[in-house]
Order: sequence, then structure tokens, then C-alpha cells
Amino acid sequence: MKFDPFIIPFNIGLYFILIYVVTRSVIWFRDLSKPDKLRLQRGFFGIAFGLSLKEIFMESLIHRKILKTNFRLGYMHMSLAFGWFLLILFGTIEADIFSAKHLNAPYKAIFFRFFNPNHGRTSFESAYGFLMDLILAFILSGLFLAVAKRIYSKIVGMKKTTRLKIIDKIALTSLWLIFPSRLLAESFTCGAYGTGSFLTGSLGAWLATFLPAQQMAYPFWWLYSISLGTFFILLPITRYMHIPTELFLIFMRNSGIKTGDQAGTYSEVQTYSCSSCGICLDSCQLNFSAGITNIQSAYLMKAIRNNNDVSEIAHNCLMCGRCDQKCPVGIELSQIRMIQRRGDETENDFRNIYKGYFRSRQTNISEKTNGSSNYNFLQETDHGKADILYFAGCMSHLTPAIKNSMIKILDASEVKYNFIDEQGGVCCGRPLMLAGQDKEARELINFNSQMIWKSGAHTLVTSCPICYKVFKESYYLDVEVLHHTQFIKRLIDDGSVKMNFLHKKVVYHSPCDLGRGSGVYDEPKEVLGYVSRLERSNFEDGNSLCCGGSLANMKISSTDKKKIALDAANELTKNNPDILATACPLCKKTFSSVTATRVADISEIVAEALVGKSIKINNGSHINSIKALANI
Amino acid sequence: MIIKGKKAVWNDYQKEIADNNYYYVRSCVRQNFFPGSETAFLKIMREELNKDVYEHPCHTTCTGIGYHGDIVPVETTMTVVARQFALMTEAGYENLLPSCITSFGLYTEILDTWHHFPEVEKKVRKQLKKATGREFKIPKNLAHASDVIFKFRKEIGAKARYKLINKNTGEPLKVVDHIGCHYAKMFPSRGIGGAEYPYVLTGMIEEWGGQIIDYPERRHCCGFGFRQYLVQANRGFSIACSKEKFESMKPFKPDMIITNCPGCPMFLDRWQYVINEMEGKRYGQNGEGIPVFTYEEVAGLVLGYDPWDLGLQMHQTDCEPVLDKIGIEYAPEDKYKLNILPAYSEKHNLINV
Amino acid sequence: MSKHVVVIGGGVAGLEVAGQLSRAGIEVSLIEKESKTGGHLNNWHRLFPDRRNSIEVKEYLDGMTHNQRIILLTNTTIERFNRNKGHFSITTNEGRELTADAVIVATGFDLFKSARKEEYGYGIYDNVITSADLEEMFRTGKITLANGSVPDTIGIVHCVGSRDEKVGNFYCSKLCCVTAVKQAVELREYLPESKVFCFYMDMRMGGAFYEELYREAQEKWGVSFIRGKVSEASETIENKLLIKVEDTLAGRPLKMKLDMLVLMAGMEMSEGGEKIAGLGGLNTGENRFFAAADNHFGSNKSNIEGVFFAGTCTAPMNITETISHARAAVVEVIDYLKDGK
Amino acid sequence: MDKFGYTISKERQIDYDSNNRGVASYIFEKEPSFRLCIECGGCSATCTTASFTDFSLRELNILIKRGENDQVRQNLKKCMLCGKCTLVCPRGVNTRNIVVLAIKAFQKSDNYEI
Repeated sequence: MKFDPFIIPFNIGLYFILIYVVTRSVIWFRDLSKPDKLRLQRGFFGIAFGLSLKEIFMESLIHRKILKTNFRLGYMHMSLAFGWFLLILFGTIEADIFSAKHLNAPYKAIFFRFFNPNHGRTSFESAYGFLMDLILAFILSGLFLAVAKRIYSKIVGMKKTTRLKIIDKIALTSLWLIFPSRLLAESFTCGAYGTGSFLTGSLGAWLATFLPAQQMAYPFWWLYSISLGTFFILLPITRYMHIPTELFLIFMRNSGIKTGDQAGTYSEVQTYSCSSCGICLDSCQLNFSAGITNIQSAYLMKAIRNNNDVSEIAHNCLMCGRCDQKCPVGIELSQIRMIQRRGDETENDFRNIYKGYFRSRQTNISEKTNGSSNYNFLQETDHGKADILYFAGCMSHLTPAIKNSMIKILDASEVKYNFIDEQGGVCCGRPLMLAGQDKEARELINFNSQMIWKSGAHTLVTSCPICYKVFKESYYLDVEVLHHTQFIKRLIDDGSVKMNFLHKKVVYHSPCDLGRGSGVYDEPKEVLGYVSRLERSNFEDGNSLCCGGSLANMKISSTDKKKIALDAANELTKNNPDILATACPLCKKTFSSVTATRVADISEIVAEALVGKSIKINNGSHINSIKALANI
Repeated sequence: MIIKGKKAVWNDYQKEIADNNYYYVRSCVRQNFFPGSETAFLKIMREELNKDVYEHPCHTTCTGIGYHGDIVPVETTMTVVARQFALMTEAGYENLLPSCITSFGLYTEILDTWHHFPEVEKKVRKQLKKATGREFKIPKNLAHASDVIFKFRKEIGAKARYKLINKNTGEPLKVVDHIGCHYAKMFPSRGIGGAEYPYVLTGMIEEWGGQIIDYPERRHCCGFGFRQYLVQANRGFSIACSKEKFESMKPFKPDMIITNCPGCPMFLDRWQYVINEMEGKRYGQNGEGIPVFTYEEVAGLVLGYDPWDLGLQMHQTDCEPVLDKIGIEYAPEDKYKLNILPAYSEKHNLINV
Repeated sequence: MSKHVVVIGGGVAGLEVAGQLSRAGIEVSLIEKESKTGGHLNNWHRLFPDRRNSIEVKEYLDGMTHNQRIILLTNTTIERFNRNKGHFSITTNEGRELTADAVIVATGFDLFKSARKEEYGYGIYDNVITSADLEEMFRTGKITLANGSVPDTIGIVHCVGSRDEKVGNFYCSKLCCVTAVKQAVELREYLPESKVFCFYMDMRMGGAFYEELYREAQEKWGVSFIRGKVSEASETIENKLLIKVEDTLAGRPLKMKLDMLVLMAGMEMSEGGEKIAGLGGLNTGENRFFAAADNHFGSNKSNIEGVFFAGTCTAPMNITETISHARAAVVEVIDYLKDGK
Repeated sequence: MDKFGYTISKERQIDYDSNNRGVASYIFEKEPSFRLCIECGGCSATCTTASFTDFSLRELNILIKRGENDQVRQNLKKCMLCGKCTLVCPRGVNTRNIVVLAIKAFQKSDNYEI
């Protein structure tokens, strides 16, 4: 038998998806910027290619990251992806070895058993059949988990599972049907012919005892083919598009392409690479503390893919970056969210049947400007020359203990510095950026940049991680930007300040913009370790929690903020520390209102531990210190 | 609107008004604005009601315009007023009857001040004595001329030739009353009906057949406001006040406005013309303006006096529509004939008399 | 021989006092000018801040006085009040003579007569009502305008007769704010389509759970609060009420048309109380309420030995405070009678 | 026409009934905490922009509610969104979102969408 009409759905689906993927790739490539095109070309012939292959194997097939985060979920993904891959691979080899000729059409491999019902009589054939059955069983075990996850997500160790739209449900059903229909089709065929291995063979033999196997097999082969065909055709408009897209993503990433701040090929590839695995849901504090369950990154990606209005979703996010850390596909979720925030006003009315297949890309429209500045009321003040600038930041002015402590530390270190926003400064611009208003932010950045540049300083110290991040990333300053924890660390290292050890149990909360946002994890902890008994929490470094006070979330209510803060504070103070230390005025303010534990910025703790220069408290008796005081 | 409630308020605010023997004090500005009004008042009082109304040839302004225009200090005002009282005392009268609302308000205010601060009165007496050698008695009764017309509204009504009724439809004329601010806003208890729901003009209109309409901005100032109008830069505010009133009364479609104050009819009348000039906006039915009357003019019309004898030709907003509605006979061709007024003569310059 | 105490006023304070004294074995005569006891409580529908039915409190008070040896004299007023060697002789309007060892004055308050604020036109404009009228509407469940239609926009004016030198009341009645908020919420409940505006001078939400109710009114019921005293109201040709107020927080005058205006009448010394004060020579304060012997520790005591005060005849109080004050009066009386006077 | 040397003064009164309060409705719908403001002025007191200009979030908040939009719109974009106001607000009003929504609402009202 060379051909049978039942293969037609499969063939249509297969060739459709192949053509689609090729077309899509061409469009994507065409839309890349010139440097990115070069990067891609270089990557193709360079080490990136090899790295990508390895990563594709490890992540797309084995799903190593998901396995590490959640074994059952990982196994589910792995069994389906890796199993299917093996099935295709060994199926093709099988068709190649056992068919009459080599290089068969794909359907020959997929429906091998149908076209070779008598296969499996020799020992080599049956051994191969055993392998194929084993792979199928492997897939089916994963499928079982997937079905169970839909019904009861806790089975795979997840609290939440992503919600689906209709088209996804059809695709999902066709995906689920593929392997059971193959199993049944093969089993009936094997039952009719008395072939097959431990799975198909025994199931087929048993079914044949009470069913007409010969007649039953054919409809299942149809079902198998239709399931495959449907799945392929629906692929581009469902989340399963992530299967082919992820390959592109890995290759592009390894070639050194970055998301940037504009919508483009790479952000689109990333959007399509989201498999809606739902890991971001579980990592999201809005979800598990505040019960906001419709704005997580997976839903954002879906909304973008579906061309839905995303502005509400895009802005309802703390931008803590926890999902970025957890995403097994490595999508830069926060960056993509920022792109959506910038393109806020875009209203896409591109509506036709191709919408799902070739969506019109959301691009940033720059707002109509009347040419005049919004902030021309800002007045420049001359702060004079200094080597080191201290910028407390808006929020630090609402937590005066922080700025006062910093002044104390700076004075004690005897460095020459200028407190540039002592009388209240101009916002750093990051809040505007987070709201998607880059143009306005740029005005403030330019204003502040000029002030910093005029001072001739070489170091800029700030107390606020929000300011720190924007100073570092968006200011293009010719000065070294340090968060005050980094600066204090330096002062300690070079012996500019001396400190007592405080016998206090301290737990450290890493602020989002400082830790995950800017990669400053160690210095704060080193400083704390130097002056106190630093204890570990369950939420360290990349896994640290957000305090909930984030400026990035425009939409969240104060009640929900409080819930997040309360949960986070409870987690952090589980072991009853004396101090909940943080390195951000906003975190301090937020936590202070929800916990009885003392909340302090690192600078405050350091200032407390500071050894005064003139008074030798450690050596001198009470009288001596009074004498010392008298000598001042 | 619950009329019963209004009547209860009116009952709360009654005032004593002398029955006869009035000492009349003229208004500074009315003689120019609506010269027929005071003449008509005297005629009604003397001829129709047979009352004794005395006018002293030497009486002066009460300085109210200067006082409210922040020009004349209060002590000076008090002394001038004391002189008025002295003239009255000398003439043997006790019932003060000012024609002007501001004078009425000012006399009330001064008498109240002296009542609470006798030392001020003492000082003023001393000053008056020093300046003019005169002495005075506190008036026994103080009533505004409109109070007196209110008091005798029934008598006037009984003699009426016309009623404030549209002769074509038989419907009462819709009348807006506007009370001068200084009538009762400062001392609500001294005004008939009080400050919120003044009855003084309403009583006349109802008695003479008309219907008073109550509109939201009835309390609003006419816009004169002394320091508002007197300074040119503030006149935009003055006219805006009048406009606010017109806009507010517009939906009620009033036939006429009746006032009891020297300034109010002037501004409600003249500003209609200015608003029309500035914004092309006309009030009243068919855009012919809302005629504005003084209560004496209305009383005169009701009694059948000739409109031109009452000085209605001096109105900027024509009164004819109302005359026609009531059916008052008049000779249109006589409107601007000056034969009624005494001929002006260079030789008889009054200032030098 | 058991002691006899006359309680003047059968409102919340009077009933509580009578009940408590009776339970302590003291003979009590309760004098009430109306035909039934309960005072103002009979006029309220639901009570702030939890909007419980006022009947529940009435039932409690009735329970307090039920089956007790209390001589209840309704439709009774006092015509003579004399103190004689530590005893009081009281003559009622029906000529009855009562002799008492002590007297508790619980004459309560009168609602400010809103017609006195002429500029609001109560009794003149069709749809200007008072808080008490609105309670009556709540009780009947029919909130309608004079012409029978349902109001769409409703304004509530705080401080009518309170904090107003013009009517001679310098003091704050302290309960009108929360009553306004309660009624605003109820209006929104009854008339979900309506818009409710409160015009206040200050929001004085001092009691327990008052501020929470205020917040709820804003958050859940969308009641608008405009800071400014309504200066005047007038009727428009379409029979709406045009009000003028300064939106003091916007720094601009504001005018708007409303279907209905509710005046939050304040509390004043009751006429009955004034009469007793005159008859018995009891001191009253500048606010015309009875003057207590001491503001801090003698708020139940009068200037006459053996005469005590209970409840709102001394100052504006809510029901909770009134009952507490009444109980305190009971302690004072028992203490006084124990001394054998 | 100025031949009289003066013109009729414009009313300063807020005419609540004829003002367009579409912007306020838009914000109420998207940010319910807008209702909660008690006009304490804490936001304006801490505001950096308010210390340089006549921008006042408190005033803005009330003017939008009254439909006095013209006075508001020119000031809105002076806000730097720094969020100090949100931190000091005793009623938990999401002040920053109100500014952002107000800007959006004005754009929409320019396009006759609200």
C-alpha cells in the first residue's frame, strides 16, 4: 500500500505549518534591524549555533529548567516534547530502514504501522517496535499528567494553571487526541495482524478478543491524522506556536540579540515562545498574595498574541522581575511589558481572519508633542564642585532616617561630597519610564544629567534603588553610579569608617530594583554581615520578594499592596529577627506599616554601628569618654 | 412653593408705620433717574390719601453714596444725618420718611448704632452742635416710602382705575419685585416680610391685581453696589450682576419689574440696553425688554395718572408694552414733549437761590 | 420607707434612669409630656453607624421599664416645682401633687426648627425637608418629592442650626454629620439611581465607626461631599432647587440644581427643659442646655441638691452616650439617697 | 464690544449641572479610589512639582470632579509621577494612576470619545 486518503489531513497540516514557519521566518528576519541581522548571520556560522543546539536539546526537549523548578511539571513537558521528538526521530529511522526505499515522505514514518501492518515479526523488528512502544508509553505518561493538570493542577505541583480560550481548547484537544488515537490505531492494527510490542501488541491482542480489530483500526488512523492536521493548522494561532518559535528564540538569544525598548522581531519571537506553562503565575505575588489572577506574564503574552487591549494588564504589575527569573524559556517578560507600556495608546483595529496568523505588530507611537517642555519650571541650582555626589531620592525624603544616616556616614568617612537634593530634588525619571512615558522621563534625565555633569563629580551615590537603576541604565553619565550599600561596602573595605558589631539578628530583604533589577545582591549582605548577625531567609537574591510598594504598578489598590507587604513581611520575619533590613526607602516605608519588627535601611544600621572618630568608646571608661567629649 | 409657609414668614416680619404727619426726605439720585416718582408719591400721599407730608427745603444728602462708596467716613455721615434729624425736630415732625432705600438703611443703621453705643450719639450731638448749633430728637418712627405705600395699598387699590391685569387675557401681570439691598438685608426685622421673603412690594402687587413671581436670583444685587458701578473698571461686574438676574427671571417670562430703591430701577433699566449693545441679547417678550418701574410709578399708573406725567419717558426700556397690556390710555405723540416740565432757565439757577 | 424619685422626660435617658432606679428598689414616677414614651427614638428609622432598627433600642428600653414599679404619667407636664427641706413637691398640669426625695431631669432636646433658617426655605419650597422628615420617609419606605415623583439628585445640608451664630447656636450638635452620612447611604440604598451630595463645613466623624461609615459612603455608595455651607436655596421654574454654595476646596462658588434638599437639623435645649429650668431655678449654660455642676466629674449634678440631669438635656449626645449618662445619673441618685437626705 | 470701556464679567461660579464631568466619570470607573479623597492636601504638600509650580493634586482632584477641566489640563503634565503623594495619602488613593488616567481622559475627550 502506497497511499490512503486518511493521510490527507495530516499532509495538509504538515505542509501548511512548514510553509507558514518558513514564511514567518522570512518576515521575522526581514524585520530585524541591520545590526541584529548581522548578529544572526554571525551566530549561524559561529559558536552560537552549537550553543543553541545544546540549549534547544536541554530546554526545548528535556525542559531542564522546568524540571529543576518543578519536577512533575518538567516531566510532563519533557515527556511530551522529548518523547514526541524521539518518536519522530525513531519513526523516521524506522521507516527508512524497514521501508522499500529510503527518504520516504513524512507520512510514511508517522503512519508506518498502517502501511506496514506485518512489521514486527523478526526479532530486530520487534526490538525496534519495543523501543517505539516505550517512547509512546513515555509520551502517554506525560499526557496523563497534562490531562490531570487541566482537571486538578495540584497534581503537577502547581497552584494555578493558565486559562484557555476556545481555539486553544480545540488545539489542546487535538493534541491530546494525537497519542491516544495513535495508540489505538496501532493497537487495533497490531491486534488484527498479531504484531506489536508490549504496549500496542498486548493492548491490540486484548482488544481483538472482543472487537473487530481490522475494522476498528481504520477510523483511528483517520482520527490520528485529523488530530495531527488540526493541531498543525491551529498551531500559529495557539500557544503551541511556542514549539517552533522557541527554536528561533534560542538561536537569536545565543546570537546576542537583545529585546530593546521597541517592539520588533525579537520581542515578537519571545511573545510567541511563551508556552503558557504558568510558572510565572506561581511566582507572582499579585497572584498569591493579592489574588489578582489575570495580569501575569503568561496572560500578557497571550493578550499580545491575540491583539487584545493590553494596557490594563501591562500596567498592573509590580515589575519585581520574579517571573523573569523563573521563566523557563528565558523570555524577558518585564522588558516586553515595558514595551507594551510605552505603546500604551496604540489601538489596534486590524481585524481580519489572518489576524491570528500575521498579527500587525504593536509599535510605539510617539505622542504628539507641542515642542514645549512639560518641566520647564525646574530651576537649576548650583551645587558647586565635588568628587562625590549624594542623591537621596524623592522617597528618601519621606524616610528621613535614611538620608540622615547617610549624612552621618559620609561625614564620618570624611570624604568630600555634595548632597545634591538636600532641599528636595527633581525626580530621577524612572517612575515616568515605568509608566511608559519615556519622552517625559528623558526631560528629567537631561535636567539631572546636566546638574551632575556640572558638578564635575566622579561618583554618584544614591539611597534609592529606583534612582540607582535609572542612573545606571538610562543616564549615560560619565560618573560611577553606586547605591549607598555599595558605597558603604567600599568605605568599610578601605577602612574609611570603623564600626562596632551590633548583636542584632538581621534578615535582609533585597529590593527588586537593586537585586533582580540591577544585580546588586552581595554588597548589602556583606555590609550587614560586617555589622550584625545576618540570617538567611527563604527568599534570597533572585528569589527575593517584592515589598508590594513598587511604583511600577499603576493599577493596584492600597489594600492589595498591603496584602503583598504583609505576606512578604511575615515570610521575612518568620524567625523573629531584631531588624528587617532593606536598602530601599520605599521598601522600608511599605514594610514599616505592616510589621511590628523594626524595619531599617542598611544605612541606618551602619550609622548606628559607626564608631565616632574622636570618642574611643571601646577603650575608654565612662569618664574617659566624657573627657574626650570635653576635648572636642 | 408653599404659600402658607411664606405667609407665616410674612406674619413674623411686621413693622410699625406711622399713620400721618411724615417728614419726607428725598433721594439724591431718583430725581434725576426717575423724576416723576417722588412727585407722584407726594401727590398720592397728599391728594389721594390726604396725609400731611412735609419736605424741608434745606435737607441734604444723607451721604449714603459716599458712605457705601468708601469715601465719606462714618462719623461725618452720622453728623450729616443728625442734621437731617435736627431739621425734622425743628419742623416739629417725628415720623421720618426717606424716599431712598440706602438712606433708610443708613438711618436704621445709625439709630441702631446709637442704641448700642450711646457714647457715639453723644459725640455726634456734640459735633452737630459745634458745627451748626442745632439739636435733634431721635425720630419716633422710621419707615421707607414704600412701607407707607404698602400700608395704604388697600386704599390705593380701592381708588384704582386700572388693575395689573392683562386686559386681553384677563391674566394677572407677572411681576418681578426687586428690593433694594439696604432695605432689609442689614436689619431683616425692619423690613416688611424680612430679608428672605420681603413682602413690601409683593403686598402692593397682589393688592393691585398682579402676580409676583419668585425666581432663583431674587436676592441678587441689581449691580449698582456703589463701589462697583462708580469705578469704571468695575462696571463689568456691575452689569454681570444685572445679567445674572435677567437670565434667572427669563424662564418665568415676567411682564415687568417693580423696585423700591433709587439705583435698582436705574440699573435694571439701563443695563438691558447695554447688554443688548454688547452681546445683542434682548430680554422680555418679543425682545422688547422688561420694563422696570418704581413702586410710585406703578401706584400712579394704577390710579390712572398720565404715564408721561409720571416720567415714564425717562425709561430706557420702553414701558408701552406694559401700558398696552393693562390698557392704560396714553398719547404716544406726547411722550417726548417737554411742556409738562417747567422750562429751564439760566436766570433761575437754583444753586444761587 | 422606700424612696421616691421623679423622672422628668420619658425619652431614652428617662426610660433608662427609671428602669435602673426601679430595679434598685426605688419608687419611680416617670413624667412624659407626650402620649407615649420613647421620645425622639420613635421618630428614627435606623440608627447610625450600623443602621440597626431603632425598634431594637426601643424594645430594650421597654424591657428596662417593663414589670417595674414605675408610675408612668403620660400627657403630663409640670406646672410647679418646689424644694422643701430636702423634698421636692411637683404639681402636674392635671393638678396631681407629687412628693419626691430626688428629681432626675431628662427632658432631652428639641430638633432645631429648620424654618428659622429662612434662606433654605423649609416650609416654603416644596422639596426642602429635614432629617426627621426623611426618617419618616424611610419608615414608610416612600422617598418621593411633593409631586410624588422619585428624586434623582438630593442634597444634604449639614449644620442647620448648629455652629451658627445667626440662630444663636455656637455649639456643634455633633450627630448631624454622621446622620447625614447615614441618610446619604440609605438614600443610595433606596434609590440606586440617585446622586447624593453632602454639603458640610467640617466632617465631624468622632464616634466609633463613624469615619468608617463616611469612607463607605464615598467608596461604596459614591456619595459626593462638597465642603461649603449652602448659603441659599431657591425654586426654579421646573420646581427644582437651585442652591448656592462655595466649594471651599476648589475655592470657587458653585451652583447646582437639586430635586430635594435635606436639612440636618441640629439639637437644641428642649422647650420643656427651659420651662423646668425656670420653674426649678436650674442653671443653664450659654448653649441654653442645662449647666452641669462640673463638666468633668459632675455632669449629672445640677446646682440644686437632689436634682440630677440625664442625657441630652445637658448637651448633644448619641444614644450610647445618653444611656451611659443616664446610668451615671442613677449612681449619683442612689448615692445621694443613701446619705439619708 | 468694548465701546463702553468695560465688558460683562464672566461668571466665576462652578456651574455643576452644565459642566462636562466625563473626565471624572472615566477616572471613577478605572480608578475607584478616586472617590476616597478627603482633600486633606497631603499629596500637594509633599509634591516636588507643587513646590515649583501651582500644580496641586488636591485641587486638580476636586476640579476634575466638578468638571472644571480647563483649569486642570494645562497643569497635569507637570507631574513627574514620582509617587510621593501615594505614599503620604491617608486614604490610599492611587494618585499616580489618577494623573495618568486624567491625561488619557483628556486625550479621549479631545477625540470626542468621552
